[in-house]
Amino acid sequence: MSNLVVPALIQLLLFLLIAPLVTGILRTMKARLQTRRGPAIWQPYRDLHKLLRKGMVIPDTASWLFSATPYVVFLTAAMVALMIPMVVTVAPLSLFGGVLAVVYLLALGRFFMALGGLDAGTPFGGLGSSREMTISAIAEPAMMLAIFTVAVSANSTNLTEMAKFAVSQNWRFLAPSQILAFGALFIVLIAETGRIPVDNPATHLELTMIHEAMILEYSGPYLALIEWGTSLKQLVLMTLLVNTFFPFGLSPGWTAPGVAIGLGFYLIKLLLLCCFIVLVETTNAKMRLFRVPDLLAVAFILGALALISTFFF
Amino acid sequence: MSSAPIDYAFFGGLLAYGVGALGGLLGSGKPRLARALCCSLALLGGLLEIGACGLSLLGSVGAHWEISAGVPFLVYGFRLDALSTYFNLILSLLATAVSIYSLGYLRSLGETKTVGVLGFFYNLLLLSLTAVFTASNAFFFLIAWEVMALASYCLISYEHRHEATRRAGILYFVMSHAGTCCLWVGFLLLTSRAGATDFPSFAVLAGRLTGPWQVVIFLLFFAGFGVKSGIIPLHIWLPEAHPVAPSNISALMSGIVIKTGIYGMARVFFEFLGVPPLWAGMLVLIVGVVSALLGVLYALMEHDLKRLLAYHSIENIGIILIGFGASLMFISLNQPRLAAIALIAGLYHTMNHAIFKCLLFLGAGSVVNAAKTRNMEEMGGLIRRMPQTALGFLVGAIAISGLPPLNGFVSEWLTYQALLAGFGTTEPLTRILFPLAGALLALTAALAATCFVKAFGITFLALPRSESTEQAEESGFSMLIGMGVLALACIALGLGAALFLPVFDGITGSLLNIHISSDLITAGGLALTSGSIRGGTVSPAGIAALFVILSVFPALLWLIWARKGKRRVGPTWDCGLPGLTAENEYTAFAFSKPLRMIFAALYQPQREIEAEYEISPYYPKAIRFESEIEPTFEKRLYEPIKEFILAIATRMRTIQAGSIHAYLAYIFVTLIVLLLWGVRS
Amino acid sequence: MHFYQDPQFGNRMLTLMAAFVLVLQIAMVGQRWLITNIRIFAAQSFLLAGIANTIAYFNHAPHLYIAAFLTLALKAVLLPFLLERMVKKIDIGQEIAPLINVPLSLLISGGLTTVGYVVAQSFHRPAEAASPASLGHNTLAVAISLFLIGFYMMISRRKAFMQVLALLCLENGLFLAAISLTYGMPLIVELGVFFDLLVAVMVLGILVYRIQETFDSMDVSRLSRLRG
Amino acid sequence: MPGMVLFIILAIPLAAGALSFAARKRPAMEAINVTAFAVLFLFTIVLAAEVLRAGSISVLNDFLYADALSALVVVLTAFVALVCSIYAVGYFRHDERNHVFEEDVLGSVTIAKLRKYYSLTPLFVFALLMVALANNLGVMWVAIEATTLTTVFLITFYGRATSLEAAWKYAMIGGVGLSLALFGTILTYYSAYPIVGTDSVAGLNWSVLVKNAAQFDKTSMRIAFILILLGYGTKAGIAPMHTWKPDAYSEAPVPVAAMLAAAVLNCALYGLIRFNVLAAKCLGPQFGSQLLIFFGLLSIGVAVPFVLVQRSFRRLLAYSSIDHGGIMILGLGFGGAFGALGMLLHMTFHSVTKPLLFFCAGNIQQHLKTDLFRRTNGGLIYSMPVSASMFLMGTLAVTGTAPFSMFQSEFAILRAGFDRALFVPATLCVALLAAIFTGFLGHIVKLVLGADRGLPPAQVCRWKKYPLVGLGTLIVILGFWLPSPVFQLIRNAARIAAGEP
Repeated sequence: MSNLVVPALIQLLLFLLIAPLVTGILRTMKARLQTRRGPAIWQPYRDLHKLLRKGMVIPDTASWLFSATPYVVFLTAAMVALMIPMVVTVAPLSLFGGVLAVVYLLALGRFFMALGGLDAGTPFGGLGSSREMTISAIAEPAMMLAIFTVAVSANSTNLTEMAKFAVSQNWRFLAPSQILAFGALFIVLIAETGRIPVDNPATHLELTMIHEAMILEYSGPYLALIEWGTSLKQLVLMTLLVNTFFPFGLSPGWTAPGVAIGLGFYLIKLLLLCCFIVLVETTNAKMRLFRVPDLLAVAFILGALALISTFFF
Repeated sequence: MSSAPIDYAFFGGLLAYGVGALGGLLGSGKPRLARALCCSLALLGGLLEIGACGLSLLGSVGAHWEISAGVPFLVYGFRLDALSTYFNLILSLLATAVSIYSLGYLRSLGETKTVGVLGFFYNLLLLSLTAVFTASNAFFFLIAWEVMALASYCLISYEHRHEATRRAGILYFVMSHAGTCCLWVGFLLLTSRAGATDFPSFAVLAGRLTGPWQVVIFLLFFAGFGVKSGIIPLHIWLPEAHPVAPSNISALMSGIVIKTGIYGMARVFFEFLGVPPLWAGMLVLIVGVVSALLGVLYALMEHDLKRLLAYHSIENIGIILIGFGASLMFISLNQPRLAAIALIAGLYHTMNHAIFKCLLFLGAGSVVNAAKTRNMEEMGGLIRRMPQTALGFLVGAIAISGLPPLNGFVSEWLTYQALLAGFGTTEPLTRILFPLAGALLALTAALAATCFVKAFGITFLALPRSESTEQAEESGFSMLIGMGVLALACIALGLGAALFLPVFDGITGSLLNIHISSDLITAGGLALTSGSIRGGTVSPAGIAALFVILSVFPALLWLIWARKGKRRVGPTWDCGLPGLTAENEYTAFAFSKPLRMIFAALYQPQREIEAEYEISPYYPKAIRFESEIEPTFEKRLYEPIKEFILAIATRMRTIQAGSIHAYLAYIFVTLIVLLLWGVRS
Repeated sequence: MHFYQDPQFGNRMLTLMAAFVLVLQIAMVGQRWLITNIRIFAAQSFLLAGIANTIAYFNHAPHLYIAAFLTLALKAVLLPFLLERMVKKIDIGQEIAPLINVPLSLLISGGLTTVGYVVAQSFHRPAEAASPASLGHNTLAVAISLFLIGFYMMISRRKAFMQVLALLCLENGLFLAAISLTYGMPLIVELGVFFDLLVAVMVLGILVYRIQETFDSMDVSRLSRLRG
Repeated sequence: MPGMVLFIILAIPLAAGALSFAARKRPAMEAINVTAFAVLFLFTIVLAAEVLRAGSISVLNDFLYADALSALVVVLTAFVALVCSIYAVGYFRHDERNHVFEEDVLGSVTIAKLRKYYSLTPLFVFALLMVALANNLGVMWVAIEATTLTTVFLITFYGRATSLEAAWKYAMIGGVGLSLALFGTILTYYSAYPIVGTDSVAGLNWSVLVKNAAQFDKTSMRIAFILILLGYGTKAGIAPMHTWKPDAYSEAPVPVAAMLAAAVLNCALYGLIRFNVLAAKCLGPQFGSQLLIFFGLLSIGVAVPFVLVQRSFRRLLAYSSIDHGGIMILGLGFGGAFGALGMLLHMTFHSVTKPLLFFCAGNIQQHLKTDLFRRTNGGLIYSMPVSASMFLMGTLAVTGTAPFSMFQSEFAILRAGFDRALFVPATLCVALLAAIFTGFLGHIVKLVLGADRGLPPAQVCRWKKYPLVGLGTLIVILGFWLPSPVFQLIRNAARIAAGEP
C-alpha cells in the first residue's frame, strides 16, 4: 500500500491542475475558431478563485442534500481520477475499482447532482435533472459496449491490465474494433460532458440547457466545487478515451523520467483531442432534445459492431 | 429428533410464529393486545430462525426432520441444506425488521378491530414461508406453497372495502393458483419418474432425466415459479397486488414472497434437472433481460409510489434471472467455475434486493401513512418533516440503482463479471448474447437510477404539494428502527461483501460441487475479483475509505477561502413571479416525459386536453389534462383470453336450457353410442 | 306327448307373442289418443304374462308363475284401470302434436329395433342354441328394442301422462329381458321391482295431478324456467 | 351376535319415520329425528369398529352384508344425516318464523309440511343404508329406487311451480337412469347365471359373484357395465346425465339438498364401485378405466362453464358436486394403489365439506331472501360474520386449495394417473380444476367481501350456527391430521375397491 500513496498524490495534483486548464483551452480554441478573441486559457482558475471567496445563497426550500451534492460530485470525480492510467500504465488505485466502478461512480455523482437540482424546487432544476438522467441512461449501453470491446480483448475490466495489454500491442489502434469503439466512446463523451450537439455549455437559455439547469441555484464555494468536479469528470473521460485507444507514451513504472515523458505525450494527445472536440462543436448546431437518442443509437450500433468485429479480426 | 441446539432454534421459531398466529386470532377483539402479541412473537420467531440459520451455516448443514400425520404420503419433512438455510436467513432477517416496523405501523392503522386478523395471517405467512424454504418433499412443499398463497391473498384483500383491492386479490390468487397447478403437474411428473415424492430422490433422478422429460419439466417449473416471481409475461398481478396490501405486508411480499419463486427455480434448475440444454439457459437469460428492461420502463411511468416499487421488483427479478440464466448456460457449456460465479451473482442479488426493496417499501409505507396518499404528485418536502425516513429511503434508492459503495452495486458488478466471462465461450451465438445482455443491464441500471431520482426527488424534496403532506410528521420510533436495521444491512452487505462471500461455498458446493468463494476475494478480504488472475477487481470498502480520505481536500479549500464568505438563505430564483409556490415544481409526470417520448413505441401514450373558456379559446378558464400509457400485456394478451373463455362458457351454458326432452335425449344418444361401441369391441 | 308339451311348439308360440308385443309397442308410438294408449299397454302386459307362463311351463321354473300372475294382475288390470280413471278425471283425451311427427317416429322405431337386434346378436351363444334352456333367446332382441322404443317415446311425448306410460313400457321391456335371459330374477328381487313400480306410478300420478293443477295443462315443455 | 348391529342400524330410521309420522307437535318431531340420527351415528361407528376387527359381517345368510367399503359409506351417510337433521331444526324454525309456508300454493298447514319432511327423511336414510348393506345387487337396486321415490316429495316441499318442475325432471331422469341400471343388473345376473346357477337369492349376492367373477361371460358383462355406468351415473350426477342436479339442488330445502349432494352421491358411487370390481375381474381393468376416465373428465369439463358464468350460488354448489363426482369417477378410473385410496379419501372429505357449503348457502339465502348473485351486492361478512367467513373457507376447501384435505385426495388421484403414464387426462383434469377454482373464487368473493352495505345483522340461531362451526373446525383438522382408525377403514375399503381379496 505504501508505494501507492506518492503516485496517488502526484496523479491527483496533476488532474486537479490540468482539469480547469483543459476547459480553458477548449473555450479559447472555440472562440478563436469563431474568429473571437475569447478569454485567456487560465480564465477557469480565476473563476474558481473568485467563486471560492464569494458569499453563498442557499435556497430556503433546500435540505441538507443540496449542500451535500457539491462534495459528492467533486469527490466521485477525484476518486475516478485516481483509478485511471494517466501518465503511467499503473493507475494508483486500480485495485479499488475497474472500468465498471468508474462508470458507476460517475453515475453516483450524476445521481446526487440531479437530486440537488430537484431540491431547489424551481422548474429549471427539474427540467435539467430529467434531461440529464434520460440522456445519460440512453448513453449507458453504448458506453458499456465500447468498454466491453476493450475489456474483452484484455479479458479484464481492470484499467491497469487494459493499459498494459494495449501498450504491449503495437498498431493496435488501427484494428477496426478499436476505431469503432473510439467512435462510440467519443459520441458518449460528447453526451456526458454536455458538448454542443447534445447540450450547449455556455448558454442559460431555458429551452436548451441540460447540465447548467441543475446547478442554476448553486453559488459561491459550492458552485466552485461543482465546476471543478465537472471539469475533472470531463478530463477523466478524455483521458480514458485517449489512454485506452492511443496508449503510446505511457511509461511502465512510476519513475521520475518515465512520468515526465508520459506527461509530455499525454498533454500532446490531450491537445489533439481538444482540437477534434472543438472542431465537432463549431461545425454542428445543437440538436433538438428528441434527436439526441438517435445520435446515441448510432453510438450503440458502433459499439455493437466493434464488439462483433472482435470475432473476425 | 436429536436435541442439538439447531432443533430448538428452528422449531422454536416455527412455534413462535404459530403461537403468534393463535394470539392474533384470540386477541381479535382487543387490537392493542393482538398487535403487541403478534408482532413480538413474529420478532421472536425471526430471531430464532436467524439463530437456526447461523448454526446451520457454521456447522450442522443438512439437518433434517420428519413428522408424519396419519396419511402415508403426507410427511412433514423439513431439511436445512445450504440453499434452504440461505433463503431462510433472508426470510428471518426480513421478518425481524418488518416485525419491529409493524409494532409502530399497526398502531397508526387506527383502532380497527381486525388488527388481530392481520396479525394471524402475517404470522401464518411467515410460518408457511419457512416451511416452503425448508420443505424436503414435494407434497409438503405444495401445501406450504398454497398456504403461503392463501395467507398472502387474505393479507392483500385486508382492506377489501375498496373494489380495486378485491379485484387485485382475486387476480393474484387466480394467477398464483394457475402457477401452483403447473408446479403440481411438474412435481407429479418427477414423482412418477422417481417413484417417491421427497427431494433427495428427485436429485438422484437428475442424472437419468432424458431429453423430452427434461424439457417438459423445465418449462412447467419455469412457468409455475415464474408466475410467483413475476417474470414479464406473467407479471400483471404484481403491480396490482402489492400496492393495495398494508405496507408492512407489501414489504414482506416484495422482499421475500416473490423470492420463493427464485428459490424454487434454484432448487429445480440446479438440482433436479441435471445438465440442461443450452437453449434453456438462453431462455432464462432472455426472459431476465426483458423482465428487467420492461420492469424499469413501466416503473418510470408510475406516479403511485407503491406501484413504482412493485414494478421495480419485476426489474430486480429480471437481474436475478440474468445471473441464473448465465449460470445455466455455463453448466451446459460445462464451465463450472463461471457457472458458480453467475449463480453467486444471482443469489447475492436475491439477498440484496430482498433487503433494499423491503427498506424502500417500509419507507414508502411510512410516507403513505403520513401523507395519507399514495400519489407522488401530491407529496413533496417530506425530507424536512420526516428526515430519518428520507435518509432510509435515500440509502435504499442508492442501493437499488446499483450505485457504489452499497450492496446493489456489488451484486450487479458480479453479474457483469459473469456476463463478461461468458463472452470468452466458444459458442458463436452465446458470444453475442452475453455482452448484449450486459449492455441492456447497464441501460436498466441507469433507468433505475433515473426512476429513483424521480421517486426520491418528487416525494421528499422541495415544497409539499398538498395540505395532507403539509401536516405529515415523522414515523414512530419502532418504524425507524425497522428501517434502520435494513439500511445498516444494506451498507454492511455493500462494504463487507468480501466477508459475506464464503456463505455461498455451501450452496455452490451442493448444487455445482465447486467452492470458488476464496478465488473471488483478494487483498486480504478488502477487494472482490472476478476469479481470473488478471480479472477486474472492485473494493466497495476501499471506495468508502477513499471518500473519507479525499474529503480532506475540499475541507482544506473550505478552511482557506470559503470560511470568510457569508452564507445567506434566500428565496429561489422565480423569474420575477410573485414567489415560488408548489405549483411551479416539476411533477413526476413531467420528469418522465422525455422517456415517454423516446419509448413511445412501447408505451403508446394517449392524452386528452379539455379547456373551458367563455369568450375565446386563448383565455381558458380551466384546463383538464389526462394522459395514460397503454397496458400492453393486459390489453393484448390477458383481456382477449378472458373474453374468449367467457364467450365459450356462455355459449356452452345452452346445454342446460330447461327442456326435459333435451335432457333425456342426451342420455338416449349416449346410450345408443355406448351400446354400439360396447358391442363392436 | 301332447302338442302343448312339444318344445318346438313352445318356441313358436313365444316368438309369435314377442312379435305381437313389438307390434303393439310400435302402434303405441304411432297414435295419439290417451285412452287407446292405455288399452294397448294393458294388451301388451297381458301378452307378457302369457310369455312368462309359457317359459315357466317349458323350463319348469315355478317362481315364474308368480311373476306372470303379478304382471297380469298389476299391469294388465289394476294400473290401466287407475290410469283411465285419472284420464277421465282430467278429461283431456287428445294428445297435442308430439315433438317429432309420426312417420319420422316410426322410422326411428325401426332403426331402434335394428339396434336391438345388433346388440342381441353379440349375445348369441352357439354352444347351447338348440337346448330347451335357450327357449326365450330370440325374445331378447325384442326386449331391447322394446326398451329403446319406450325410451324414445319418453323423449318425443309432450304430455306428462304419456311420459309415465312410456316409462311403464320401458319397464315391460326390462321384464321381458329378465324372463327371456335368466327366467326371471330371484323372487325377492322380482317382488321388489314390482313394489317399486307400483310406488313409482303412484308418485308420478300425484306429480302429474299437481302439474295439471299448477300449470292447468300437462304440457311438459312448459316446465323450462330453471336454466343455466 | 355381531349381526345384531346391522338390524339395529336399519331399524332406527324406520322407527323414527313411524314415530315422527305419528307425532303431533313440531318439537316432538325435531327431537325424534335428531336423537334417532345421533343414536344411528353411534351404532354405525360400532359397526365400523367391528368391521375393522372382523373384516366383514353378514346376517340372514348373507342377505345383509357389511365389509369395509359398505361400513365407510354407512358411517358417512349417518354422519351427513345427523348434521343435516341438526341444521334442519334451525332451518325450518327460521322458515316458520318468516311464515314461508303461508303463501304455499296448496295452502296446506305448516305442521302437515313439517310432518312430511320429518317422516320422509328417516325413510330416505333407511333406503340409503339399505343400499350400502344389501348384499344382493337386485335389492341394492330396489333400495336406490326407494331413495329416488322418497325424495321426490321432499323436492316439491315448497310447492312452488319451479320446485314442481325440478321434482318432475328428477323423477323422470332418475326413473330412466334406474331402469338402465336394472337392465345392467339383469345382464350381470345373466353373465353370472351359468357359473353361479342357483335360483335362490344368493344368485345375485355380491360376495358370491366377486369370488368367481373371472369366468363370467365377456360380452354381456361389457354391456352390463356400460348400462350400470349410465344408470348409477345418473344417480351420481355424472355428465351427460347430470341435468337434473342443478334444478333439484336449488329448489329443494337446504337440508335435503345437502343430503342429496353428499349421501346419494356416495351411495350411487358405492354401487358403481361394486360393479367396477366385478367388471375389472371379468374384463380386465383396461375396459372399465377407459370409460370411467372419459366420463370423469366430461363431468369436470361440463361443470366448468357453469361455474365460470353462474347466476345463483345454490346452482354453483350443484355444479361443484357434479365436478367432485367427476373427480371421484376419475380416481376410480385411474385405479392402482393410489387411485382407489384417493377416491375414497375424496369421498370422505367431500361428505364433510359439501354440507358445510350448503348450510352457509342456506343461511345466506334465508337472510337475503334470494340466491341470485345480481341481487346481492357483497359485504356479507359484516352482516353475517360466521356464515360468510365459513362460506369463504368452505369454497377454498371444496376447490382443493392446499391446506385443506381435498388437496391430499386430489394429489393421490392425480399421482395414480401419472404413475399409469396417463399424462393428458391428468393434466387436463388439473387445468379444469384451476378453471373451476377461478370461477368459484370470483363469485364467492364478490358475494362475501366488499364494503358494508348496512344490512341488519342476521340473527342465526344456535341450531344453524353449531353445525357450521363444528364442520369448519373438522375440515381444518382433517387438513393436517387424519385419525388412524378412520384411515385404516378407508385403506381396507380401498383394497376392496381396487379388487384385491
